[in-house]
Amino acid sequence: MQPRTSIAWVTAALAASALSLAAHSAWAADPLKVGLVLPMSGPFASYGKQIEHGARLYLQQSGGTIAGRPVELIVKDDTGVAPEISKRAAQELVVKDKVDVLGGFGLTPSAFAAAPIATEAKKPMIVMNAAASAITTKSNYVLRVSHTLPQLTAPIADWAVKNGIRKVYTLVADFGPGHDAEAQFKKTFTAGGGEIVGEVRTPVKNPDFAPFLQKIKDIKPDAVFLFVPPGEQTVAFMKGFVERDLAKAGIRIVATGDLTEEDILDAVGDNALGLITSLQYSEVHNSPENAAYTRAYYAAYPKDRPNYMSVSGFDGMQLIARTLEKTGGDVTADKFMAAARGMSWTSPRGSIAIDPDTRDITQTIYIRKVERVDGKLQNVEFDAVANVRDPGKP
Amino acid sequence: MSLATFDLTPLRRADRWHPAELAFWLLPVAAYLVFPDNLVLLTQIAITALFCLSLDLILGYAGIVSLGHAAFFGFGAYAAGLLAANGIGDPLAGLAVAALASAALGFVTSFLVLRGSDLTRLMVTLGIAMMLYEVANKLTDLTGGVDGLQGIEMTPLLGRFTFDLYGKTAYWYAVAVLFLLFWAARKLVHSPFGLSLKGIRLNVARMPAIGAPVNARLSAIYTIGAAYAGIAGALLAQTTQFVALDVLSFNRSAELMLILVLGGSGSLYGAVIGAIVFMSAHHVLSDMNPEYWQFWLGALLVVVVLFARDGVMGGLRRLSHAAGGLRKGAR
Amino acid sequence: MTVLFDGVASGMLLFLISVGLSVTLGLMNFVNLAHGAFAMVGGYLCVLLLNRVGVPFLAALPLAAGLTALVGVVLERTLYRRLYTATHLDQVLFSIGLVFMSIAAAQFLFGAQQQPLTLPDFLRGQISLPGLDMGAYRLFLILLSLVIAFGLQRLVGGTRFGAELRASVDNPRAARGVGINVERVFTLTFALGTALAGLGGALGVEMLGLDPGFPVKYIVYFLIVVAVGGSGNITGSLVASLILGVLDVAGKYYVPQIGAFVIYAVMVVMLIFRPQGLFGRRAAR
Amino acid sequence: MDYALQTRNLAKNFGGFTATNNVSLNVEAGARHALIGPNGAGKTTLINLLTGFLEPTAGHVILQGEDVTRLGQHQRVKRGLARTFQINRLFADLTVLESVTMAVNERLGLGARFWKPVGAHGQAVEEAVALLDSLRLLDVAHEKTRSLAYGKQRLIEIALALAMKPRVLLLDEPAAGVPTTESRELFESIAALPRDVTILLIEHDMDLVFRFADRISVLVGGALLTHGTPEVIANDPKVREVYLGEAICA
Repeated sequence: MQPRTSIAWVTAALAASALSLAAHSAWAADPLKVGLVLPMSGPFASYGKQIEHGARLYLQQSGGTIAGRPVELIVKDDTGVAPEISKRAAQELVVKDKVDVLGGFGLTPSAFAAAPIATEAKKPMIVMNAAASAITTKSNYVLRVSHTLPQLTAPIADWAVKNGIRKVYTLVADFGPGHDAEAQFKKTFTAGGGEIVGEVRTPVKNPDFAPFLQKIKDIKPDAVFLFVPPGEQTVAFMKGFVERDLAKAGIRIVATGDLTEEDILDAVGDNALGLITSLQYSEVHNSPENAAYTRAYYAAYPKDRPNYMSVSGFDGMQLIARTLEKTGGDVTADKFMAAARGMSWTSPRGSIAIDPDTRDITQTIYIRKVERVDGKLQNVEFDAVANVRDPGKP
Repeated sequence: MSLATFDLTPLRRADRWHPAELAFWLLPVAAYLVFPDNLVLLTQIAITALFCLSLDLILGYAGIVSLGHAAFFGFGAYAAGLLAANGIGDPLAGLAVAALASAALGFVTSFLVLRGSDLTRLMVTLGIAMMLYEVANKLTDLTGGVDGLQGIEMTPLLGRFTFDLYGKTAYWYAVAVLFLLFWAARKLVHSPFGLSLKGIRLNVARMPAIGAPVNARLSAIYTIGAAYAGIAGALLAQTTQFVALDVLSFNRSAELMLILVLGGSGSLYGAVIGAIVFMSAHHVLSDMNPEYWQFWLGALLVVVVLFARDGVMGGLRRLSHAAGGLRKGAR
Repeated sequence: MTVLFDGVASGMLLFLISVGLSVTLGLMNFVNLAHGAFAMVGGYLCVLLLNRVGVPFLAALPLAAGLTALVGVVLERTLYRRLYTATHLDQVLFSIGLVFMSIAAAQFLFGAQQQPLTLPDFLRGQISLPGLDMGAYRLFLILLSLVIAFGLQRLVGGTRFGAELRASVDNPRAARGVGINVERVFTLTFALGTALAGLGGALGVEMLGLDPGFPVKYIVYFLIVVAVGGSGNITGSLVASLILGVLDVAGKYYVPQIGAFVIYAVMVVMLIFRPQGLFGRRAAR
Repeated sequence: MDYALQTRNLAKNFGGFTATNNVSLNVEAGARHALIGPNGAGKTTLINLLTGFLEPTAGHVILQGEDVTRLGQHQRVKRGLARTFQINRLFADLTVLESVTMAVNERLGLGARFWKPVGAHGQAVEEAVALLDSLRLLDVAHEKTRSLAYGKQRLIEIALALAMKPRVLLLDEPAAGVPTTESRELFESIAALPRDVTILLIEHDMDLVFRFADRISVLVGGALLTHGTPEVIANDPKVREVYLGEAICA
């Protein structure tokens, strides 16, 4: 009944291939090993690519060394959707590749899944995009150099109420981050005297916004607060918004900046003109550091545009370098974490700092408007809220 | 040939363990020694093998096609996850609750799956899984929604073995559960019940004519399959100490069917070998080329279908027959 | 009313893309889950023609569809042909393998981000009648789809090729016996199916967006249309697409909280009472 | 006179067409009853109504005094009504012994046992082996069904039916498609069937019918024309006219 001999074949084949693999990873050297767990494939592949670009750019500028040691950057793909692969990748980086620092984490679930690894293995874990506030509370070895969702939402709400927007209709996608953005916006906006005239949660998988735009057109609020997964949904929403002449009806849109960031802006196209958003980085942020950064970025990656995720990758490596300078090259986790708390420096996005008690990032959030700047769509910064701590934490 | 001299051994010894099978089950021990640093990967291969086994029972043995088997996997994962997140961190209790929960869900939905052709069953199972996905996403405060279920604390297995960083406990726990359930599935396949399932798959019209209640048998195996999938889901939730929406996703069901067909449906070993081959290939290719590993994996699948019809086991069976032929010829 | 109009428009788009799948699945009994990949190829070709080569939109559509059909024929001749007699499971494994390869290839060639598509002016904006604002593009989509649906029904129902097609699917051996070159018919049918997918993909970029994940993102919708409409039935696919399109849009408008839930629930209920789909033939092979 | 199987005013129409027209058939216990009739007389429809494969439009099926009209196929089998199929419906990948053991398992209610292996249920296996021996199928017991000659496969059809230990056995054209070289063995096996089993034989092969049956019913156009002993039927002008008449104008 059972295919006897075929199983013998399998056993032999698997054993043989296994031995060859084991031999390969035996040798070791003493470079500074940094392991990045990123969504390199799958629906969020562009996140992984941008963060890796930023990290490699920093190494290029620092001659491939940090605190005098050559840096070996190991990138592992976690497909972005399966947190158990993120945990597996983190575990292998720590146990097998013996990395000194963990980094990356494009999405919240992968950061949550890997946090216990950082605690048990006592390895610093630098979050470079996952945006849920609670991530830094999951382990004392977590640092964040990107942003949190409430940290982006509060400033835009503040700006809206201070600039004559009285009645807002909130449209958010019906998933975790959408609920958090909606709650934070309502809290800050109503506190400032604004009024929410309507709210709707669109299903996460929604190929067509037509019906919701119709509802908004009927209610005619001053502005719409929009929060949907960036990508084809932003494109579809903006196309519908313009096509149905809501813009002509004087309805404006306010949103968090990840909806008009450089990776997606060209796909949204001219429909994005006039869109007001809040984010910590824009390609046209004028500072000498950013000018150098964008030049280096285009030199290395002509086909892509530098966006906030690449800057988070860049700053992640910079945080490691500056912390190791402070600890004199000592990479033991507790010393590293102690030195990293309160660390501040000027990044291409502007001045940023690691909050000593929450280990989260404090940074300036800029209010920007989409305009065409010498032929290219850009988020032109015209206002800012300095040193914003993450309001999401008590 | 008279009654006296009739040799019954082929039927009596049909379920005897063949030495090659015993050698096969030494692989986990060998893998533990050769790959001490990849225990989390090996644990997940064992869990996927169990999940694939559950689909094999339904598809390979009873002929029920399903593109929504993740519904039971996810249901079990959330059941065990919620149990652990709310104080009962004992792993075995988690498995039991997950098995019961998924079995109940399987039993209820089994009546929807009994009618219709392959395509209808594909779509009904898909619809059920998608609906569960939407519900899990809606109940964000219960399941954590897209951000995932946090706060899963596992108490040590059997009171002694803690779930540590290196994943030793998690590995042996997963392998033990896989072997136990594989052994039970093997007994089931060789039992009268298993024989009647094969009869249903080979000629469903004949079964009522020999007095077999076809729908009751299909419901039973669908429920057992669902329980197996639920336990696999619970194992993942406990060893990863985290559950996210993707445990219910379409990708997981589609990939599972891939793994089973790759391994060769209709043989229990097909499910286990499919999981080993697919996940190792995925792991190795992904390390070599993090961005475009999917291209090579796709190529592997196409090659397997073109040259090893009905999966690795099919190919091996032909190989071993060819080799067998040689051996017989040689003898 | 506009909700109904938008529902019909998204239903039409769904029809365009999934009718090709219904043809390959129903008439050729081949479970081609890679159908979405052909739609993606059509989308990328259209974007390429529009942005890089500067071909006007109306010319880019047929070109994209034709080129996709070419890709389809090449693959059919080399790979698909070998699997006509394979089991459905092997066909699923094969086509998902193709999908994996297409996703990685698209990401390699065009990058992972959304592809920009600028419509010509006459297709932008709104035509508003009392109580009904019709998106120009959506109107164009509906008209084009109706023409195609009618043409397809005439082709399959009325022409010699249609008869040959249906004959060679029902009984390839008998069809060969009657002198029909079954291989050629299958190749042409597959080309037709992929051309429709390419066209649907190209038209879809405007409403569904386009990135390497396209084949996997919308495969569920294609399958629902084929299952509910009954495989191999053109009118079935049309009616099913319309029902699902309108239900999806109306569901999300009136009951947004359970919006997505509506489609799946309707599908499951419909399939339980009519396992072979609305118009499907009794024993769907 | 106790009847093993009866029908009262059994009728079945598909849309306008009446396949079974008010049939009241009486099959005596232990009889070797043959049902003959030209092609398209509705023989197979009648069998499908008797076995529960089809729901009758009107009328009743009485099995050993019990009205089983509402019962499904496998309940009627449990009550002792078994059948063979005109076109083989067998289990290609199972061996002969496995197929017959499975049938015996179902009868003994072991079908749902999921722990002990098939071979461990001694009683069922022995009964299956005895059955194969009675049909001289022991030499192919471990062969896969698909690899057997058509004649042998017809015997397996009968074995599967007999595994039900039926009170009433419906043989649907057992000799159909069997080459004459193998039919002799088949006829001997049918003749050797135990007398306590009532057999309703549907057959075209006249010499098998007249050598085997002790009562014959003639079905024409879905209705019972007549019935009687073989001698009566052989000399009945109406029967000859139905067959010959058909032959002349066909």
